[in-house]
Amino acid sequence: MTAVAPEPSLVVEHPLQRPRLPKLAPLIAAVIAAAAAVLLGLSLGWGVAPIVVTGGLIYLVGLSTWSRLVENARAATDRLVTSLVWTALVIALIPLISLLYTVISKGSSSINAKFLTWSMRNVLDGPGGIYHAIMGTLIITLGAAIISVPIGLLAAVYLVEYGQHSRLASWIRFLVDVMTGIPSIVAGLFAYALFSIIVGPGTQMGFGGSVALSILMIPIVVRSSEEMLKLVPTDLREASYALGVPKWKTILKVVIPTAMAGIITGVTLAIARVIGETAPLLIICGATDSVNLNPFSGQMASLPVFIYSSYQSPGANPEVLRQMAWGAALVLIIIVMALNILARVLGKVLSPKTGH
Amino acid sequence: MAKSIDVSDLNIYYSDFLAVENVNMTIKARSVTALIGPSGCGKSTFLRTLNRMHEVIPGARVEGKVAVDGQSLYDSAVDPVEVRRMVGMVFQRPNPFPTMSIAENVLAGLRLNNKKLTKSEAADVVERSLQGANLWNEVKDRLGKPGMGLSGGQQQRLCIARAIAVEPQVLLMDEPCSALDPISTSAVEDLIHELKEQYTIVIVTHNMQQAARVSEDTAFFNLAGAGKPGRLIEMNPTKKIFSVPDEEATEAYISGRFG
Amino acid sequence: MAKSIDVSDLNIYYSDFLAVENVNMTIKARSVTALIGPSGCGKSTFLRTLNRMHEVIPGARVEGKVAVDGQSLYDSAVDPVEVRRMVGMVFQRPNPFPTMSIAENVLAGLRLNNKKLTKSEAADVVERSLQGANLWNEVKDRLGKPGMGLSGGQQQRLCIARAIAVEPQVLLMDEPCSALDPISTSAVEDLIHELKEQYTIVIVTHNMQQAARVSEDTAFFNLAGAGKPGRLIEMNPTKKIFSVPDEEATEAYISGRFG
Amino acid sequence: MKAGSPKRRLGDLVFSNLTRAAGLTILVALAGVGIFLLAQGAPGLTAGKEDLRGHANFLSYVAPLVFGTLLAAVLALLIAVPLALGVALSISHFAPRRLATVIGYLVDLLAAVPSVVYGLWGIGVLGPKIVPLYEWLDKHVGWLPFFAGPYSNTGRTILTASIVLALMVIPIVTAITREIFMQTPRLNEEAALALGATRWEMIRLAVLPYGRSGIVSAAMLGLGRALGETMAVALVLSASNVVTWNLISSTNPSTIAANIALTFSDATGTARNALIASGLVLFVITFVVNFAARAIVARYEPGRKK
Amino acid sequence: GNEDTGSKTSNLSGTIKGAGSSAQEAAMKAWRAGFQTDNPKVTVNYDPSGSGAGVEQFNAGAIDFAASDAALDPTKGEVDAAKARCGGKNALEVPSYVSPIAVVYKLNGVDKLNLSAKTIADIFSGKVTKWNDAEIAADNSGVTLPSTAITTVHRGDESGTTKNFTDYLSKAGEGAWKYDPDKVWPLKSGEAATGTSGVIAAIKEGSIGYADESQAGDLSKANIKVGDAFTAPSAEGAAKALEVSPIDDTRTEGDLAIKVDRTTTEAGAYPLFLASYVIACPTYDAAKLDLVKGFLKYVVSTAGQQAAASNAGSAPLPASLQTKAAAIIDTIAAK
Ligand SMILES: Nc1ncnc2c1ncn2[C@@H]1O[C@H](COP(=O)(O)OP(=O)(O)OP(=O)(O)O)[C@@H](O)[C@H]1O
Ligand SMILES: Nc1ncnc2c1ncn2[C@@H]1O[C@H](COP(=O)(O)OP(=O)(O)OP(=O)(O)O)[C@@H](O)[C@H]1O
Ligand SMILES: [Mg+2]
Ligand SMILES: [Mg+2]
Ligand SMILES: O=P([O-])([O-])[O-]
Repeated sequence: MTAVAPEPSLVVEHPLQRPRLPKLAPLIAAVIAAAAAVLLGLSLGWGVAPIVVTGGLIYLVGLSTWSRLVENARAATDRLVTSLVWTALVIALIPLISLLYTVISKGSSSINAKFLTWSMRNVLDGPGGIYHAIMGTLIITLGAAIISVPIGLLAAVYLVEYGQHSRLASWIRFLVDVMTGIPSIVAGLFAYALFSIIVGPGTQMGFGGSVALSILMIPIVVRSSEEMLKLVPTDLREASYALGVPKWKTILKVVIPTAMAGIITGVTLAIARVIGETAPLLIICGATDSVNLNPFSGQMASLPVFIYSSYQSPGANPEVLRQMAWGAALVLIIIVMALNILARVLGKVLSPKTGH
Repeated sequence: MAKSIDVSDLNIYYSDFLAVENVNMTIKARSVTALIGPSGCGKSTFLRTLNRMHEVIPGARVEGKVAVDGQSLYDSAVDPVEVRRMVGMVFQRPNPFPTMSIAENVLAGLRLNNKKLTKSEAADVVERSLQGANLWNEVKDRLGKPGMGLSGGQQQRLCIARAIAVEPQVLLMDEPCSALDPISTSAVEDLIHELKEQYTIVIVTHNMQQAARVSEDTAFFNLAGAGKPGRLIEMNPTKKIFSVPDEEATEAYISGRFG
Repeated sequence: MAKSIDVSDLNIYYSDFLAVENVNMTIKARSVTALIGPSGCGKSTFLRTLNRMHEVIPGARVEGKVAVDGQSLYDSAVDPVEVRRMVGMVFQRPNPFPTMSIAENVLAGLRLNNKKLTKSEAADVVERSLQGANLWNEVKDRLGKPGMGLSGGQQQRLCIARAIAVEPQVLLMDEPCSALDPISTSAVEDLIHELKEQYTIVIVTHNMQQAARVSEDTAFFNLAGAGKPGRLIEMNPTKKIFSVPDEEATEAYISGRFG
Repeated sequence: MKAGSPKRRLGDLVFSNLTRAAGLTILVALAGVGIFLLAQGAPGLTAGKEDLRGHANFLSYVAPLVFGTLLAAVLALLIAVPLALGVALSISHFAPRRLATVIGYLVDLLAAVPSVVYGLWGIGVLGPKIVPLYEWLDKHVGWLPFFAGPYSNTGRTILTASIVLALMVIPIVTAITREIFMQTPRLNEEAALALGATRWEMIRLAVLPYGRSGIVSAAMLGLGRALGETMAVALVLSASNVVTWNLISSTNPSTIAANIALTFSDATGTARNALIASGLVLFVITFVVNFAARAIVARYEPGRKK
Repeated sequence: GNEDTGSKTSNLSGTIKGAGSSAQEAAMKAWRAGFQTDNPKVTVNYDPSGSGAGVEQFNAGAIDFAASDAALDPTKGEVDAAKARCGGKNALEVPSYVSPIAVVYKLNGVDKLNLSAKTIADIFSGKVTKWNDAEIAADNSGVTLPSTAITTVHRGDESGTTKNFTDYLSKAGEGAWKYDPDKVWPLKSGEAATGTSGVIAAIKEGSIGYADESQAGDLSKANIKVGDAFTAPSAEGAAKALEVSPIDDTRTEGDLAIKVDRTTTEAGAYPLFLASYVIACPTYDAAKLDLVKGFLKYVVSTAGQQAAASNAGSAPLPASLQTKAAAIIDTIAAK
């Protein structure tokens, strides 16, 4: 460095030590804000919600002002942002907790043996059961899986092993991404239009629902399988080629088995995603109150549609049916959660053992 | 069963990038040939042309000739899958198939090629190959356990067992010890000593001492600069290379002045 | 403006793992102190306690005392943000902010403290810091271009310019050259020579020659085994360490017998 | 090693073409969605008053629906994105690790709840609870056209629907942005901290610029979801197929998806065709939005690797 | 489960399918349950897809019988289409379901309210916006009406209830109702709710709506002006109003379409009601004949009407109408 002229420093010097708020400052501020809001609220006769909102605002403004006075502007901004982040979290989680609480508290009282083994056939007064809807949901979703898994998995194999960077592959990849955004009701309309043309106008059947759900499921399967196949080390493919194994066998016997745990996890999650879809089934499967196990003929009930129609058009016994809707919602959530947990467990159990 | 390899006028490309230029060499049967040189000079690339693994990479191709016992590998009528069965390969990092047990790993090459093996034949192959790879005693009690459960050095020997189970005539090894600790390294080096009785072995190594220890002949590759193709500078008996090499570049490299 | 650093009885933890044990040392102002030792002995860990970057890692904490010109860094009233302003740091791999131009990178730290920079003041700082980092001539025509567009060595010097723009009193460098080619390395080494006129510099290096070339004092860290804490074995003038170290372990390490 | 046995080559040929066919099936399916909707929707384009619930032509029928769809989705996004960013940051940079894992699970849980259940909650819990807020807005900021009132005494408004939509969008946006925030190179974060940045300044310097394109595309994906979401809106909204900016009254624009769900079973003949045609419009809108989102990601992704 | 067949013995077996009116859904449920219980091997499917859809599907031959809130409309060609579907013979059409529609409201302190059709029309068309409007007060002397704003609640989905309600307003509303009777609510303002129960649920303090009387629950029901008196909604009132309504004599013999008299002044009659029909062919092939005939006969039988009354809260058909309907259904014969 040649001849450094002593230049005026632009750096604002601060001592290392500076006044800092006590560690418990956020807590203190929270207590004061809560007290102030409650006092104000009680004296003006507010409800709970305004008190909470006011308390929150007092906290946000109070803490950052305090920090600005004692510490400095930067510390104050930091505290403000921190509080905002936590506020956002709380605001986002309150509805979730309310939702889960509502479903569990309203739904659990409906669930009993009759609820799970009866259909709604010939049920006039008093609660019936959702057996027909559970069976419908299982059949329709199974159908969707049977359609989606082979197509999705093979397409993923194409993308990872054959297409790679070809133009067709990048188009498929791009359109698969776009396809993940297709609204479910559009998928339902597509299935309806398809079967209207192929089978006859106004056709409704369970298999149509499977087709509609496949439109939603295939892109998820493709994406997750593709990720999993990409995770298989090139080493393994090369080891197999080096043993004189042809490519297709390498894929079938080495690559796919290695990725299997991840693929199954992905498929399970995809099933969990579509099993709760309502809109397409409303259109293409219709509704019935009897058990129908034949996906190729006649309307088929499903849990989501049962929930929707029990709430929306409960008929002569609204209280009973709405109660059942909450019960069915709880059952549906339990199925979805079980699938999610199953996916995690399968992922763990099936992943290649290292023996360690 | 081992065979010699003749390479003439070989140019190796990644798409349009000429990675290795104009290689001519003869690799003797039933001996160990070491390939040395600074990083990026094309040792691995060259090695992989000897069993047509190079063309697995999209866009990769070669010009020139590689012949095993006079039979050209790159003739259009030759099936690369058959070439790879004849010329086995062991990689830098041990890569047993994670879904398979130790025994299944050894049998993978045969099984995946549709060989129908009876139980006793299979047991034979497993024992013979693992013994060939000096691993039998360590694993004979847990043949059904996953291959991934072994230590790094054991895994590498498992990979060697897997490679020799299909009874190749040539064995290529790309830095087979660089991921191993010293004890495993010496186990593998011992194994190489034994294997050369039966196989033609070509080994890439970064470790000068290792090259000196295991090989009969050594080929030194170098490259003029980044983006330039690698070239074969000198190939000679290992003793000569490490004492009085023909080329100055070889001398500079071996004495550690660069690389 | 440079300051000396006193470390006493320093224990450094990652959660419950004691990574570095009982360090006592004095680092002189306006000089270069090198930290050497085998991988994992805690050089980086120790370095990061000198500007309280250690505590950025979840669960990480220290016991003991670090004082810069007598002022303790770990007092409860001390703001770590101020500490880091006063003690700058350069990392192993160059890390300019990818979305910022060269000039913005240099100004990044200053902007945090002093929002009201006039244009000409800012231009001044940019020029002075880049000149201080020996980079000005290479980039003066493209100050508005992204910092990521520079070569590795230039990026590292940009990071040094960014660090000195806030006029720290101490500069910590964690293997600043290990990701650089020889030419860039020597540019950075030259720079370190110049910077020590103004700054107290602590540098971690794996390269013995580099330690010998750039530093006045050298501290040697070692660890008894995996899972054991690292310790300061010896700290002495570099000349002494590299000729007649007090400890046998130092001698063994420097002569390349391990590490 | 003579010429390869034809059987082996056949295996490769068959298998590679099988996988290619699967890939093409996807393209065909996507095209099929457009074609079949067009085929069945075309008669609806020329439908008359009788089949369009009193609207003169298809355009005047679908325009308020498009308006409602966009309004509900944009409102949902305005609510969801700041909250989602907050949640994502709390997971990636604020919460202690264990808490962050718990929050992450909760958010995943939120994503797994079927939309019809959100709808139930919206109409059964949120609607009634939110009426006092609307009353307050009507009274105190009623001069704003958005809160002009008269406020709905059931809470079944487009704002309520948007809040429910926002809840459904939050997990999507959170999931993507938290991934991106967590991938921020540690080096850049430490560079900022070492310059003496506070945590927020570090986020501003290193995290947010790095995640910018990711945030944009996450928001677009959320928008895509909100545009197409059906059941929550169908259950919650008091829909009249009008154009209005009033967010808190009983008279609300419907959305395309909810309108289909609500009127499909009543509709016959050409009216169904018209509904399918409106579905085609929705398909085009979401296609464009998703296309744009993916294009943004594709554009910025290579840059990130540098 | 409940799907296993019961112990009753009947030699009828098979499946028939109907579709149409959602207003009849609850009644259909009762009829199907009753008929299926008597004949365990029979399944009657009913899709409450709406009257229009039901008629359309019937005319397309996709279903065996239809249920509709409106009689087949000759001006829309429905009568001819039905004739074509039934092999050139005129379709049969009999009333099966009659139900009073109540004007329901919720207003603190006001549990009795008199409204004329004109006032109702003014309220629903937005002319009267406060509960203490002079027009309301005029018919309710002695009642203290608050100044609360009125929220009107209507059906957002297509509905026979809406059609009958608007029909009533346009015929009895003395010109205050400017819109044609329609299944789709013609106005844009007000709260839209799906289904009868949706309307009931949407009625909060200060709201007024219309819904099937049987579903009104705790809500207050207004008395409507008939002649000079005010009549509360009831099944008997609806039956009475039906009895005084003439049968459409332009129809063919098997067609019992009724011209509802909305402006009757008969004391005790309640002209705001919904009449809904079942529609079938005069001939069926052997497999379906006994099923369709048996089911429809059950529908119009006293037992059937009673089942509907208790499950759906409908008004049983007057005995005279029941007899006429049964006679028509008896003419159903084999092809
Ligand atoms: N898949 C590939 N695509 C394109 N270029 C490649 C590829 N693999 C290697 N190269 C290039 O080919 C040249 C030779 O690489 P190669 O890996 O053969 O060197 P090497 O001698 O084995 O090095 P090392 O000792 O590091 O393993 C290098 O310039 C390298 O960048
Ligand atoms: N984030 C961390 N969490 C837990 N332990 C860590 C962390 N970082 C480092 N360690 C441990 O602390 C010890 C010292 O590591 P440190 O990185 O300081 O060593 P070093 O001397 O800098 O090594 P190198 O020369 O490889 O950079 C090691 O045992 C290491 O495993
Ligand atoms: Mg290599
Ligand atoms: Mg380090
Ligand atoms: O029975 P409807 O659906 O026409 O009211």
